[in-house]
Amino acid sequence: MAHPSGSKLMTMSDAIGRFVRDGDVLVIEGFTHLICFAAAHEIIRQRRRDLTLCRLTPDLIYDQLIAAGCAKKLVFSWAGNPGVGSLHALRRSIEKNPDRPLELEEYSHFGLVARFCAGAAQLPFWPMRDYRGSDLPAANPLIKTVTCPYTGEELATVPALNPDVAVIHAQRADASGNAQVWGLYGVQKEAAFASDRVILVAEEIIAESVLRSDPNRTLIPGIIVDAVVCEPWGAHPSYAQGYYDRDNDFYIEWEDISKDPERLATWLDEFVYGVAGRSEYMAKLGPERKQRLTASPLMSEGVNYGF
Amino acid sequence: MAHPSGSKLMTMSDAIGRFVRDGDVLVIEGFTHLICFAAAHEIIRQRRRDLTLCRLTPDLIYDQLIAAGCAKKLVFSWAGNPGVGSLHALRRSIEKNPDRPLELEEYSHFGLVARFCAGAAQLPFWPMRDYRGSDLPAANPLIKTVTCPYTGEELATVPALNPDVAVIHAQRADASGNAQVWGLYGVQKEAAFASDRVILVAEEIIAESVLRSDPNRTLIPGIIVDAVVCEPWGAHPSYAQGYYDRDNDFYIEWEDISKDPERLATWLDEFVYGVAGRSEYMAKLGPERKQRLTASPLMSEGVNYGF
Amino acid sequence: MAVRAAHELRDGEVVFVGIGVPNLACNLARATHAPNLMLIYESGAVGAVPDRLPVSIGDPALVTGSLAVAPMADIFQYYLQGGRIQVGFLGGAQIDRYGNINSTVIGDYLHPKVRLPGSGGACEIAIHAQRVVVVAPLSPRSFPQAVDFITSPGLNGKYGTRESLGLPGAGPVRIVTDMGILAPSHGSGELELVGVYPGLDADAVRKKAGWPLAVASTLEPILPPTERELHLLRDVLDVDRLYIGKRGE
Amino acid sequence: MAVRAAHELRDGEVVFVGIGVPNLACNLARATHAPNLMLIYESGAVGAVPDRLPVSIGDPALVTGSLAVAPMADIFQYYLQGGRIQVGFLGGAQIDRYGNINSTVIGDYLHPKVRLPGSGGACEIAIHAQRVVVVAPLSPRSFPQAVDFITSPGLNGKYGTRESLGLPGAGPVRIVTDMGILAPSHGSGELELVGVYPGLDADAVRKKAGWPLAVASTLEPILPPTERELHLLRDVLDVDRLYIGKRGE
Repeated sequence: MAHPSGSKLMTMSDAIGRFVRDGDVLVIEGFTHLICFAAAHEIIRQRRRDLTLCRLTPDLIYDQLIAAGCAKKLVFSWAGNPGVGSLHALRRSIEKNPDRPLELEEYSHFGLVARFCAGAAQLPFWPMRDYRGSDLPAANPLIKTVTCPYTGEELATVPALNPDVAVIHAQRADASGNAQVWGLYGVQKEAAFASDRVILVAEEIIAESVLRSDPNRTLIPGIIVDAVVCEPWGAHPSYAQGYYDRDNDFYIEWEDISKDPERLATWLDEFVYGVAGRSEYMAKLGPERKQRLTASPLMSEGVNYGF
Repeated sequence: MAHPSGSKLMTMSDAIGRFVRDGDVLVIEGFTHLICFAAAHEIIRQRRRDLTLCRLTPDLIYDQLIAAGCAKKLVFSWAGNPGVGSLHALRRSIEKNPDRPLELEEYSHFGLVARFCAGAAQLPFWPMRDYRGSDLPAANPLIKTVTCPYTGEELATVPALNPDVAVIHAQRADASGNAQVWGLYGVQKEAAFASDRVILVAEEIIAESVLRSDPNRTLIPGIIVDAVVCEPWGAHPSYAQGYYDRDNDFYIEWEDISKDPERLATWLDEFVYGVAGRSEYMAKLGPERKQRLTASPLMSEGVNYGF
Repeated sequence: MAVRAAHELRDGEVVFVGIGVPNLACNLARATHAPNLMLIYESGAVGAVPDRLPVSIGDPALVTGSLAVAPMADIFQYYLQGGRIQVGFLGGAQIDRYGNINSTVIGDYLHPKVRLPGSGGACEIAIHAQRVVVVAPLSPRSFPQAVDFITSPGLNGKYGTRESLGLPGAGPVRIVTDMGILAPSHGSGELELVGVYPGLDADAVRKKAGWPLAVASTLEPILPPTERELHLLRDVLDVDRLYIGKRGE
Repeated sequence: MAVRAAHELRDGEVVFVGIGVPNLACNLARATHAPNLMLIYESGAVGAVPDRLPVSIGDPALVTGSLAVAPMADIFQYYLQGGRIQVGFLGGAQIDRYGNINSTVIGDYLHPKVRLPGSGGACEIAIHAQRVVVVAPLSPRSFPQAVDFITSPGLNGKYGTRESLGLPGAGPVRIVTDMGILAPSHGSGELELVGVYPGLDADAVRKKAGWPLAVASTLEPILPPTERELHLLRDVLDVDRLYIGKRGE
């Protein structure tokens, strides 16, 4: 466990270099919101291999990691390009890659959420009412059952998921990694607590005093965080509520980019291998896109913490 | 389940009259913070009987309900007057009442929290690593074990707790019962979701538009709420962060009041039976106390919900 | 389909909304006969009032102005498993004779012809929502005798009936297609055609299913979309024609 | 006791704080040698910096200016059971030869002579905190051979050793009393006297226990409280003498 306080600020390159290793079980969470593409791109640049990638929705972020050859296995519950179509690199690795197929371990959303809950709570399993009547347990023998000691009912179970490393994107954090999130929470808190190492990426680093002025907004405590990275626009083409909108156009473009392996390779060359980091990536996208996506202000009111 | 929207505003007297019945399993939660004494006093005034009272810390609120003869059974995990001493009405009913003793069902905090989690999730039990080496399972046969289907480990379990009715105190709510809380959360959300009926008591009723301007502050959704009561100072002598401080003097006074059954009866006559409701109770306490306990302003900053 | 699906919703109901046509249907219902519809998205937005058509199930417009944001652990455990969801909307690549839904694979699971996205929340929605409305265009390929993979349990299947499995919700009680509406017949749980859209012939529609689709003894009357509904869909809710296509419906 | 208990804490540690003397000790440590102590209260306050001595474990001063507020379900599941707590502080009416703690009843459970408050979070703190510091005044009645009821498991007992029970934390490794410090001897887990306060005689102190208390071969040196520590306790942290009493310590 990390030291509870003191600065853990470092560059994305240092954070990935120090805390993500070949063969790791990795989770970069964020449900639509706060998906840390900046971390994934750095992982691609540092050419990590044989990763087990865990996420409810692999999304474009894992399609890119898979296309770049970083992945050995995928643990997931919904693999599509939301509102658009398919994840073609992922589909190719399953449908047209008989020699060295990507290993799949498949759940429903609830099942994977429950795996993170168990991991965070350091329990070996989590019980749930699910999967009866479905073929999912037949496809995944890790979905089992347990008998309730009170009612005798048979309930479904999933095993704990304890990744080696989690990347958590937040709107803002202090230098110790205490991080505040508003808008959709997804399963970020559970993924962070479940993981051995946590890289916290924030749009903005704020003074501890600002964070302490509204402690109920804190989702992730610094005591579980190993590295803090300040990376504005780090979630693009995903979004950060109050900072920038989702780049839906890019999600649509990905359909065509990812369909064609050569075009995908060219895209990786240009936007991932061809840039040193996030600021170069954003510069490449151009100021118009940035301006179009920048959030308009809609501030909430404060509340009284006095006594 | 209640209707999702539309006003559910009513008086405390109507809410208790309509939703709390003799013999009910009742939870009035709030861990130190937001304990709804106003509801308990109305229950005493309406002379409800044979209640099963559930709470982590019975606190003064259940000591009063027990003294007034409302309780048949207590489900709890820490029964003291925090920082002061004992709950004497409760102790008398155990130590000196051999004919008709109060039934006790005892857990640790974690155990009772877990019972509410199971209740909220509509699961019959909740697994945990707890109780090994302790006499608690011998004292409470409802604490059982389950074997993990993955590791073969034996884990402790507690059964779901699904009260008939929950009273939840919040700082503010809209007329449909969507309620916002900051400061300590306790186990209020889990208790509310676990219960068949929910009475939501708020210091302040706010416009839905104000609530919608900061949705991450909402702890309780109106869809699970049956009645909404606006009751300023309804948690006194407990506190409401940002509204008023805990009345620690009264917690200390309770030690002497509750030690003497006659003095306790006089107190109930004066402050519970002798008043029509909370505003008369606060008037009786006097303006000095109210002024002394009123929270000083310490406002947080807003955050941006724009996109 | 969006208009028909909207008609399946009653004012004040708590609906678990999926993306695409279900989302369009919910927002159409909110704009017409069900202003108090409570939209809950699996992403965590509760009481959402999106002021643009959400492209994704986690669109920021679902959060802004919503009543609450819940962690996904709460959404699945306390809202869905907790029995708080009245209507769940599902789509799927295949729906079979008994309402089982496949959104996982076409072909064999380990060596699929087509890898579909998978369950997402569909399996647990099918189990826990008090009732499920399925939205899918009718064709023999999409409505086979039996699905290749049961992602979300229907009314009856190889593992048993809902009752024998102890599933809490009523399951897929209405299947809204582009030609008519299917619903389980009392008793067997087998889907039958209970209504056809204006101008269509029941006998022609029933042949679109991949099994001998029974026709209910009395067909429900189905009116054409009103001008106002079409206006809302075309000019307000889906201006970019993301879901309604060029045909209007 | 507050000063000795404070000395058990190292800077930067994550401490689960109870009310009373433990709370005083933690805030004293924060004001002296451990400014980066991370105080976590079972009420949900994380990284609390109370600007007054909290009377209750859920005092509003614990929230104002804290780093985070966590639901109690998270505190017990993710923080405590999750293994994130390095030090837990416990008190108790009885502590026995093997560090088992009773805060439930004196006498028989069903017909108690004295009904104590019960576990609260003590049972799980004793199980999960990486190490436990117990604070209690030494007397034969408070330190019996065996407790009347094991609320919180110690190092060894009728159910087995910590190892045989698979308990994650090291258990009560330090017992801070008003006369000296007890700690488990290597191997048996039986508590022995490892240090006495200045001016006190080890042989006199050991007779205060309800069992033949062994004395460690080498006693730890224990210095008297410094002027600064006494000043902080008397004039800053506990001005109202809620916990330190009139004697100063």
